[in-house]
Amino acid sequence: MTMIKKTPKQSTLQGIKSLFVGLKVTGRNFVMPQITTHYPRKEVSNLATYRGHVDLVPKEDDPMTSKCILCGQCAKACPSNCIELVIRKEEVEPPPDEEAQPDSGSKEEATAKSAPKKKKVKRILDAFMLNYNLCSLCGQCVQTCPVDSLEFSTNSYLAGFTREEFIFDLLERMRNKQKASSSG
Amino acid sequence: MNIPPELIHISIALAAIAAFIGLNGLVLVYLERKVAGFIQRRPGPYEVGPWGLLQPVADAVKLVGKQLVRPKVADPWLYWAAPLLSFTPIFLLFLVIPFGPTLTGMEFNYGLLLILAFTGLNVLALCLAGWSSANKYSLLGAARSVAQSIAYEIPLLLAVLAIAFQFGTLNLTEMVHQQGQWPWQWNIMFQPLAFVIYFLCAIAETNRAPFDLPEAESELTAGFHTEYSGMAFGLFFLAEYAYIIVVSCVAVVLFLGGWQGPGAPGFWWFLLKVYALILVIIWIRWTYPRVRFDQLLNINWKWLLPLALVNLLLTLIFVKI
Amino acid sequence: MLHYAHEQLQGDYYTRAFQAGAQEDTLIINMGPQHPSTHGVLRIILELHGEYILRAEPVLGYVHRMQEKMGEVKTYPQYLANMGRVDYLHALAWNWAYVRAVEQLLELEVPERAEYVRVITCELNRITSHLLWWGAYLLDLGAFTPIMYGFADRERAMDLLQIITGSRLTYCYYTFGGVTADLTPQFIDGTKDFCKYMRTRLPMYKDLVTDNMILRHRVDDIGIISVDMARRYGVTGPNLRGSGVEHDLRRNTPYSIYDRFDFEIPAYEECDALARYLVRMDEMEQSISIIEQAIQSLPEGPVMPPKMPKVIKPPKGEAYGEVEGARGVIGIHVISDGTATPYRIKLRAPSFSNLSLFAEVSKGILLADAVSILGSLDLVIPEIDR
Amino acid sequence: MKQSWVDQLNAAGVPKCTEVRKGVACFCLESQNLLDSVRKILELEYYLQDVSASDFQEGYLLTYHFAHFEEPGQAVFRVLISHEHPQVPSISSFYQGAIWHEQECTDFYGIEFTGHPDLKPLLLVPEENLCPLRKDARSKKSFLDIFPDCKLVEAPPPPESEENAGGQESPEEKASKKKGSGKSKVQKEDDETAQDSGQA
Repeated sequence: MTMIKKTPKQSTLQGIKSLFVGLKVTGRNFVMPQITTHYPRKEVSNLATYRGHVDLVPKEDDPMTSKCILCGQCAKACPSNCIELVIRKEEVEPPPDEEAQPDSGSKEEATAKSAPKKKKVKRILDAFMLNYNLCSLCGQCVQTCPVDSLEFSTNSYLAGFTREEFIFDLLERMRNKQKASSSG
Repeated sequence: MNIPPELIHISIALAAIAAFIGLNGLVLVYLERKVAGFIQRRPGPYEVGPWGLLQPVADAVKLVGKQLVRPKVADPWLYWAAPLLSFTPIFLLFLVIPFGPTLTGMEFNYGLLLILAFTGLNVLALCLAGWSSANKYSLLGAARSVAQSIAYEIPLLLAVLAIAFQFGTLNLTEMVHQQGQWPWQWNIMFQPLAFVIYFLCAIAETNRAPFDLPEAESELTAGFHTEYSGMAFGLFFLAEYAYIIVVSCVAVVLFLGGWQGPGAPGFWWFLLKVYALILVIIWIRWTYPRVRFDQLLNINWKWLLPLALVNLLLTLIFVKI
Repeated sequence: MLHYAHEQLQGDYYTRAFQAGAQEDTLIINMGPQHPSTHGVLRIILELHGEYILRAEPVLGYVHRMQEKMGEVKTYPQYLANMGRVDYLHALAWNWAYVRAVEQLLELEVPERAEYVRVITCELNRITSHLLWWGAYLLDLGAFTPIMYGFADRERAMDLLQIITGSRLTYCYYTFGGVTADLTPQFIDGTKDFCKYMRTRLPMYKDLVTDNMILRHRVDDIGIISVDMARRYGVTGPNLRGSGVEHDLRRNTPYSIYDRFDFEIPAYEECDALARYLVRMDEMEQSISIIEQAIQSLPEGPVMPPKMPKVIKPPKGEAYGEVEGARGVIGIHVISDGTATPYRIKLRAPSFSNLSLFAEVSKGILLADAVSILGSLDLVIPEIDR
Repeated sequence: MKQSWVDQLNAAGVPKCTEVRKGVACFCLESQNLLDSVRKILELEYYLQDVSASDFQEGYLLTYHFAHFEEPGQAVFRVLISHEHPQVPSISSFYQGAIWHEQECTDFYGIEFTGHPDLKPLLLVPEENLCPLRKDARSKKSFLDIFPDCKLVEAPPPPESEENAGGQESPEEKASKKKGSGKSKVQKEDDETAQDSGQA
């Protein structure tokens, strides 16, 4: 246990001395190097750890599609409802010998496959809309995603003139990024 | 048509002084911000012009370009009169300051008296500004400035009086002549106490931190000039810096040997000393917190005034002997 | 031309109500909501006689966001993001208080490493909060330079916190059962360096400010908060410790793993603003010491419990999550009705209680002292208004 | 040992503790002996943490949290008051810090604190009477449901205090009969689960 201390008292002489000590401190700082980062000319070094808005993560084998399984957990978890999944339903003819279909490898699928001529409804992600105007960067979407299809971008240079500019289609963003990286 | 040469001399001097005040305002704004920046380990003005040199010019242009706004309930005459009243006496003050051996606007036997008399006008201006703005914060600032200026004028006068007795003259040029070239011949060696008193009072008179109570921004938002903007504010601002120069000039004349200096005496020595003093004032501003109002008056009445009296007495005894 | 109190004055509800009790020949003045020294949108109506305050009444609610209502419409995890916004200076303590309340409801066991991570980050956050207070307080007292030094050092701590939390101010880092991200070596090294660096900075602060005669005279013997007063108003945190009470939740009811660390609870008996000032300066030192100890003994392991419920649905009941924040005891009272949404969330904001005594403490003091006292209470307005 | 401070409270005359969790003791009070208990707890040098209200089917539940500067433990006072007559004595004469807390409760729920010095709105706009935290009938839950350890007992009808009791009470909530006399009593003493996860 610590003792309750008394505030130290100061004599007038000490006080006057303290004034000169203060001048000494500021004087020393006057000649010390500056610590400001001249922003547009230099950049701060820690941008890599910034957690900006979310981005979709592409599949390893197919960089043009995302890992997203369209479960909608992220949209549900979001406190400010800024995520919207645009899903298109498409009836696809089951290919005669689809074996290596990783995303639909469940048992029902297998039985459905065995049933003759059963049309299968496939849900396709058309767009993954993020309304960044509303986002509070809490990261709930990233945490709830069961397949880790979302990641934080380190994009700290976001500026725009209208609100519409901050409604992103993350799928498109991801594809553009992949294109840029593959071409460049 | 026979123009007296004295008049021409004064006219030229006034023009030069106007230029000097304006230029100095710019330089001091820049200097203050740069020094503040360096003390706080940031660059200060940086973007406008090389090393931000044009920043004060840009500020001045902005201030001049702004619309003059008067609060609806403010007194229309006094409100505009206040900044002018604050600014115009400055010309007179500079007129008698001996910048160099011959560089004086007007040789005047009562130079010191004139300076002290007209510095007092500033209080009136601040008081009017605070009163006429019809803002409660301004009013408080005005009340503070009156109390503060009047209080600090007394030890300041007493300190200066001691010097006047010592030199036996009120003529500033004469005073400089009585001091020698070398620092140990300067008056500060004989009157250190008077110098300290004068310096403290000068900071208080010019409302500089840590005695900037009339405009204490954390208490009174901006004190007496809360309602002023544009050039009206600009004049207050300029006047404040001009008064800093004036008090520094007087300090240099009274205590630091004026234009005298090792090597070649001249106005460069004078300017060098003035700016050194101003640097110290700026340095102090960016180091200390602000004192409280009652403490401010206590410092004056309980410390400075008795000290100044003692100093005066000692000087008198010394002079008499 | 000027309006005095006895004249009929146009004003809003609060001004009129305040004016009803005014004496003759006094000046009624609004300090705030836009005032340099109220740090945000706090408004205080003052009745002045000269520069002496006869009466003061804080008016709140300018940044009221109805946080408690938001708690009732959001699910438990969704509400987490709000916590960083209640007190943006010590956001992690609010994170922690809420997380603790929900963990009590869920009876979740927090992994040991996560506790260490929480302690380290929370103390780091406390230092940033105190640094900002220090600078802002000195700004109130008219010194401009300390805030720059304080900010420069605070930046370092915030850079560190950004490494793991990803944000700089309104953290949303703790989560039920643990923390969202593990510490990185970069963070650990950086924190060690920061602790060393801060130990060199604190003496400089002392030289520049703490020992300064002008500051001493500004803060000495003003704003006396006696222990009894603190009790009646519910003052906690450094303000209470400045009244000579060694009350600190980290020591009194050691939550998390605070009982494993060796640290002092600084307390000063003078009850004035200087005592509160010194408490905070000492606390920074103690926080550094806690961080160093925690980093030294940081165990390996996961930062999240092995199995987490998919949906957070605490059983019926209530819980009170208490944490020692930079401003005092943060308490979050959660009543759960067994659904995924809290039934009622009550946020106990320390600043709210700390400010409530201002009316009493400011009677008969100077205007300049009022600014000094307000600063010494270390208020965060969004926390008061919630 | 944990019990000691609870006993101390009991000994000082605070009505019997009704529910003890880890470090927390709840006292369910009736609104007329609230002031008495608050005075006693002030004498025991407890400080006020907060005052909050919440809306239940049975009425408004006022929760007062107290804690001690030196000793561990939190004392909780609960007072249940009816929806029709949301009145409760103000504790601000003992704890001045409660002034704002009570004003806040008035803001959020429209509860009237008798004896409060100035019940004007604190956080919300003064021009409107919003009471944003009141719940609608659908989302209201029962107090008993959430705090199963407590049970409401029919208070013996105090003969005179019942200007609010019988007459206009609507049968809509089963709670009304309990709150009719303005109070709930909670009986069962039970150790709820130890909840301090921080406990090592």
